[in-house]
Amino acid sequence: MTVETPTRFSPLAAWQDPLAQLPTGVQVRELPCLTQLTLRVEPGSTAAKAVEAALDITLPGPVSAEMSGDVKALWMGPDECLLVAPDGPADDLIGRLRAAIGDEFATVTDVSAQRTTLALSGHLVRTVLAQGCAVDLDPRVTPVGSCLNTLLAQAPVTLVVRGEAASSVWLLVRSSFASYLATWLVDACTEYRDGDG
Amino acid sequence: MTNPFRARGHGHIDRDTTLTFTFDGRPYAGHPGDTLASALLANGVHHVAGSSKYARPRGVLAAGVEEPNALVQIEAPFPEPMLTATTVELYDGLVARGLSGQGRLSGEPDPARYDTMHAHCDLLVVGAGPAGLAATLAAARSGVRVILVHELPQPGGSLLGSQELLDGRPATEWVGAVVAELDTCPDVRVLRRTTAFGHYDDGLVLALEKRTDHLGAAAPAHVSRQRVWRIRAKQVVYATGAYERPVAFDDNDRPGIMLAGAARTYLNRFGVLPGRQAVVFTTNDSAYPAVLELADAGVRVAAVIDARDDVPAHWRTACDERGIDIRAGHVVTGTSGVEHVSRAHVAPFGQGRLGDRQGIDCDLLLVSGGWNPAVALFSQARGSLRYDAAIGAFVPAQDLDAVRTAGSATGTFTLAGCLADGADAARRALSALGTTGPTIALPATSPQPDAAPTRVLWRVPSPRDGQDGAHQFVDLQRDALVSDVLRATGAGLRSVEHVKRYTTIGTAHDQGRTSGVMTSGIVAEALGVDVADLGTMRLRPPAVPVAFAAFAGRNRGELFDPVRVTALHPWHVEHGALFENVGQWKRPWYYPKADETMEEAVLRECRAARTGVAMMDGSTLGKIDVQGPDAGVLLDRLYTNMMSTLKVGRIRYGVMCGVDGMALDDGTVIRVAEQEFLLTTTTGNAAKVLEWMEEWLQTEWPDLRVHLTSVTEHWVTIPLVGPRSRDVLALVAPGLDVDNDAFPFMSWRAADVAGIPARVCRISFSGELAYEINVPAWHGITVWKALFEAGSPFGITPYGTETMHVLRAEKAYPIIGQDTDGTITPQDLGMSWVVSKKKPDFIGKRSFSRRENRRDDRKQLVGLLPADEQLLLPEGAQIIATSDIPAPPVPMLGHVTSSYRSDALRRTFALALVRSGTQRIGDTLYVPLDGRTIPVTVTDPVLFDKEGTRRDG
Amino acid sequence: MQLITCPWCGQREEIEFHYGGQAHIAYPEDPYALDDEQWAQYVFFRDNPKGPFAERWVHAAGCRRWFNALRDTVTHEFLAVHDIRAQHPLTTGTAPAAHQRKGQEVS
Amino acid sequence: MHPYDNAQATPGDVLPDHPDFLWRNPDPKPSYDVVIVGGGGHGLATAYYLAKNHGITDIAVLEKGWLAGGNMARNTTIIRSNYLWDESSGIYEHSLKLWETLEEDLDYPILFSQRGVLNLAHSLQDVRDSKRRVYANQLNGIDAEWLEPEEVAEVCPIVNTSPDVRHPVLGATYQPRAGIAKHDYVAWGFARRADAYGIDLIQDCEVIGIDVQDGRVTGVCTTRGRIAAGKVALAGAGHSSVLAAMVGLRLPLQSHPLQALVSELLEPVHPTVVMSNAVHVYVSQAHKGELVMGAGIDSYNGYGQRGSFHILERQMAAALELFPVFARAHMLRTWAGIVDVTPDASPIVGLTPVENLYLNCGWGTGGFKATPGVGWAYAHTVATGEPHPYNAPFSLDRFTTGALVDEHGAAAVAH
Repeated sequence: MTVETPTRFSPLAAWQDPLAQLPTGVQVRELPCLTQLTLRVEPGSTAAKAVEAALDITLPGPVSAEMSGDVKALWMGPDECLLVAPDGPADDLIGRLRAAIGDEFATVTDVSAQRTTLALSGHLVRTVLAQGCAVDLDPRVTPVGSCLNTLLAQAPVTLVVRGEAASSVWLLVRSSFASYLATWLVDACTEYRDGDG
Repeated sequence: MTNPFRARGHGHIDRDTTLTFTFDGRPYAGHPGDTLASALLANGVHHVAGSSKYARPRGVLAAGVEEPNALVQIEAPFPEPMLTATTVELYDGLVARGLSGQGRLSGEPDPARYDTMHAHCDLLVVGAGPAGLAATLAAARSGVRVILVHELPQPGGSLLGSQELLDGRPATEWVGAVVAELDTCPDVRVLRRTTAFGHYDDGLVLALEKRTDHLGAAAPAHVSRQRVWRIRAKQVVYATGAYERPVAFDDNDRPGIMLAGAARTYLNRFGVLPGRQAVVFTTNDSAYPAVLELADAGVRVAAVIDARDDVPAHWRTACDERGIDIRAGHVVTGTSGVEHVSRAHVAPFGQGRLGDRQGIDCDLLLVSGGWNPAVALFSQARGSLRYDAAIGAFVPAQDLDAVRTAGSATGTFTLAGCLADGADAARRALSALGTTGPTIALPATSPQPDAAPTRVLWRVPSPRDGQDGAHQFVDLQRDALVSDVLRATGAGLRSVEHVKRYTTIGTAHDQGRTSGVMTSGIVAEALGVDVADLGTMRLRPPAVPVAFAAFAGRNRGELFDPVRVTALHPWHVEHGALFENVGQWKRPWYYPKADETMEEAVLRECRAARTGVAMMDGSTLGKIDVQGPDAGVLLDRLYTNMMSTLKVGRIRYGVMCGVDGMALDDGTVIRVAEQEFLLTTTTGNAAKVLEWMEEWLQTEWPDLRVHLTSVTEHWVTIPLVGPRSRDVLALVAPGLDVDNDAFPFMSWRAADVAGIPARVCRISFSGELAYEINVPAWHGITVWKALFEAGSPFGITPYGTETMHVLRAEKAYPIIGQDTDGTITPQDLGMSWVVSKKKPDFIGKRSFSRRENRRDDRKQLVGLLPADEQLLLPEGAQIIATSDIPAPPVPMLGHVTSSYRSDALRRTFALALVRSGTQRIGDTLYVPLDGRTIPVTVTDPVLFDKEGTRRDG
Repeated sequence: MQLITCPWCGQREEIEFHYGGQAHIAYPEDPYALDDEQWAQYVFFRDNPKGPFAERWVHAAGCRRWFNALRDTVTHEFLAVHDIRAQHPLTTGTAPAAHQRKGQEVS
Repeated sequence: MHPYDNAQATPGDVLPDHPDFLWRNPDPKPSYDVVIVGGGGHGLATAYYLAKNHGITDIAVLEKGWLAGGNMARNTTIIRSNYLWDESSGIYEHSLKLWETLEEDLDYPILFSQRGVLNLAHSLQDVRDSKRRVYANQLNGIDAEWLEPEEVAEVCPIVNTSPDVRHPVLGATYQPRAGIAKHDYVAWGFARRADAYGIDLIQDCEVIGIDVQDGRVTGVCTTRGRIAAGKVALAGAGHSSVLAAMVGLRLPLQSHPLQALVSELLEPVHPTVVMSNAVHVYVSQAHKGELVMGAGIDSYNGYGQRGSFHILERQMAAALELFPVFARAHMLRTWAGIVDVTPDASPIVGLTPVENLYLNCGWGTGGFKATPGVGWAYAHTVATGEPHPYNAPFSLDRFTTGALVDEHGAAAVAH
């Protein structure tokens, strides 16, 4: 017995409506089921170069993200990137990477369902985030392309600054925390409900 | 309702709008811009509260946070204890009462929202008086990021309470122009009604913004009432002003006795005359502007009592013009009055002696004993203070690298000096930031005659008590007297901190703003030491009282602590699960059917697992992916047993110990590939174990080529348990050969389960035939439902953590943290088999050979069977050797770690840690319970299927 | 709350970090060559100076990297931070303290 | 009824006056039979019991600041004896028994109020650990009870015992004889009696060196000169490592900030003492009506007598979870002490490798409640050169043998 068309459920599947009703200054949309791989490779190593060649990207340096291509690379640590690719079988990408790495020391782990991704935009985004995030999000301090692993309202998150004008960011949150974080975000927007947004 | 004590043409209040409020049960009117104190004074209400210890009537002494007397309890719109009337902005419908002693908390939940905001700046300026505004303006024009916080509804600080001119115009016009300019600067944020209260490490300044308090019942519910700003500032300028201090004399606590500067503020900021006929007692120049402005506003100033022998000529001239009598070299020695001061007693005071006393009638006695710079926040920042004998106050000794003071907070008391000091502090801060700004033009101040020195005078001798001071109040809020201070020094106390504790001075609301330095002065005089050597009381955060709820912010209720849930959580909720908190996780505890008790539900769930098939959500187990050529080496060093020899496709159970040899965590390790392992941890220890492994890897063995990645939430993990589990699995994984030989115990297979690629492990935490199905979390619900559906012909039963515990306990599988407590080794758990004899070393091994670890009477895990098969021992119960309970202390042999009612055994049983437990198997021991003892038989811990026959189905 | 400079991520609030106690306590080369007292020194005994202290922190909520720091235990001032790998190869690794703080954390 | 008998006092009473005389302020003599380093509660109690129980009065208590100005002035004054292990409950229960007569013994109104202490349990494991402690306490003769949530609500009606909160109260251990006392009064009570025995209490006298000859202590160097001593007893709490380092002794201690706070005076709302380890808060309402609260220990080593803000913030959030009525109470003052913490969360009291040098440290958050008990036992140790049975288990060499008295794993209760 099999299920012919398996249905996937993202961690915030039940949150679409509440998130859609947030004030216009804070637009929040889940980007469900993106392919996500943890890549551990020493920067500048043969393996790193092979990966860069295979993906046709430059792996980002500290606290930044390479967001231009289909496969985006988010800096997570000195030898660690989170590769984020469109929804699709992770195994293909893993296979390509492992083939490129060959016998060098570098590792790839499928963590696609470990986190979900929220796209936030709107002129109140920085203000709302500042309620729970101690990092200075001023564009001069944290410019477009920044990628921070930090805490937002007691939840570990990865925050990628995507655009300054619209204050658009990606917020990657651990799946188990997603519902909590959505609750927090909706509550944080309470103040902006009355036309303030 | 009219305000009989309003002064025409004065004040920054909105006289066109009337606010009504109730105080001590009586209705009054005031205006927007009033504080509760100013509105009361405008209504002629001076008796605000009774004092805490002697129940003496007390009025309003000050006009700001330094107020020690006028404490009020807010009753409506929502009860709030112990606020100073001088800091409560008036609003319509306010109901308050005077408070003596203790405030009242509401029994109802506070409906208001509170929140927190992080902010960052190059320069934080605290205070919007002349120095703060000059500093802010100078910094703003340099282009750095500036935050200005100030506590009043409008900027201006002391300028609001004066009639100073700047550039020949009222100073408030300059204030308005500065603020208008600041408003145009995108990098300047001005926070009004905001009080900085804490200075912590690395430039973290906490400030409380009162956002809707002034709106009373009209405050919008969706806006936070108060907000704590957490401001990270590279540089801080405290332009926090100064607090006027009184002088102690007999009966110096009556309503109508007020600080001179406060009276000036009431006149100029609020348009309030605090009395009709005043006596002014001063030791310094600062009272004279108050004298003149009050006189010009219609207060009859009966006399100025100046403790100094020489009064500057310009003040004398100005007073003469108004017919005001100045008595130089005089002091106020005491007062008369019942509910209110009615007379001041004055006398000449020279060479330490009082001359003949004379009474002067008055309804207002203003006092100025000099000014204490407001250095609380600077002190919190670890700025050091020095005693300035000229002004009798403690002033900042020097700037810190990133924290400065400006204006009267430094002891600069002229307007021109404050403006210049503010600009200069900004310049120094900018310089420290590595930048500069344009020189700002400061407004011209009115010509100021040179200030004459202050006479530093802490107390006046008492005509009544001589030196005793038994009627001279030092700390009005604590009702502490000069005589209390002297009793303290007489008792042998030499430190102001001891005197503080002996007398309770400085421990109240105001933290001794009006009493602290005075206390030091009196102690120094009594002991014959220098105030500078004695020092003053330490001011502690918060600088002003802050509501608990403001600190808590939004971290309340469901946001108090993050709730973590698995991908299957919605299903559990739908199916009536009750949940157990395990760390931050919500785990299904059991799934009661209608009217079922917990015990019935758990017995049913257990029965299903042992006789049919059952399933649970095991997704919360920590999962760590370990990859790299040296993965096996790392695991060998961290687990007590050998992991590197594990074959791909196989699974091994493992235990980790701390360096002290005590069991830290346990779980399974599966070898995914030659260079990849996946290990599981207990739910509660997942973070700890990953950090533990990383710590060793990064700090001790960085040469190992291994990477660790948490994949806890990537996988949904579903144990499928019971004799029929194979049948169910076969249905949903038709491509998988589930035959025992093809898929043996402690191995894993990649297979499609319900069409989803899965890792299926054959492990068992129950002793039954069991599988653990792991799929990416997005597919979790789909696979869970497919299993549930496929299992329904077999009566598949979801079970929770309680049933899991029973099943594992029947097999004596320990739970780290329940059957261990940080003092238990793997050997104590009867798991010597998991401790490698071959490996030369692993973490914890060396500690096993310590003396205490070699004892043969260590506590060991055993089973206990109560003689009464229906009696359920409480977990935590202690075990003794005798059927009688001897007198305490009773020697205890151990305790019950786990205890359950077993469906399979048809009786109760327990696991216990018992001293020399394995040697006692077969013995009868006793569990004291409710004054009697329960006989129990010690058994091998494995109570069910000891031979392991059920494992393969 | 201290603002701690992670060698990789820059300045972050203290709550993102976990404290690791004294730095430069290497796991003994041969634990079995130590008597019980020497072993206890390794397991339980740490310096506890008033003033500058070489200690370890991990950026737990950030890049998860351990680093060494020289911090004044009186002023809380960080006098230096350095990446373990760059500054202290293999031999000066440091050992975990025997007892970890309890907490509800993420993994 | 003794006028100072405040055992049944409700919050809100006026504090009793201190006596008219407390102590002399003598200059140090060149030599003493015993020098006690540290004029906090433990040092003062040790001096008192050396005189009272052992007839030794040629003693100087050296205090680097003002008497009892360290942790004694900074703790939250909780007194209880319901510790898990026999060794711990032994010394703490001995201490509690001394507390019960201390007011008369010292003739000082120490405001010892046996209003009971609740230790809340918020998880099933908390419940197991708590019950284990209760059962052990009962067999050790300690008045411990397990309370179900509704019984918790009876003892302390303002505790939120609703099951619908993030970390519901699943029950609590209760020790009715536990309570609070007024810390300054306790310290000054010991100090006054010690002074009356002729013991010199010497303030502003910091020990900067300890003299050892042939393995035997001979005196101390201080900021007020050298003082010879037959015996030296260390009682320096958070500074113990610094003192021990003067004789080359390394201790298994780490000194951490521990913060506490008080509110304004409030009408009586909280009749007992509530501690919650899981959500990190403990609170009582003191004699005059202020709420006295403590939080978790700051994680890092710190001698600065100040901690980090997030600890307080977290504590306030936890307090409101447990006590919603506290929402508009105000935090009036916060402060921090320096607590010296051992690996097993139990103290070290006993001999050192240096002859006639004695050690009392590592009390972490438990020091105040132990004051009379450890003073008694430590005085015995100093007087006789042998540990008292109460402190014998807390020797330094337990870290070598592995015979730890691990109070954090099982008891799950700090403070």
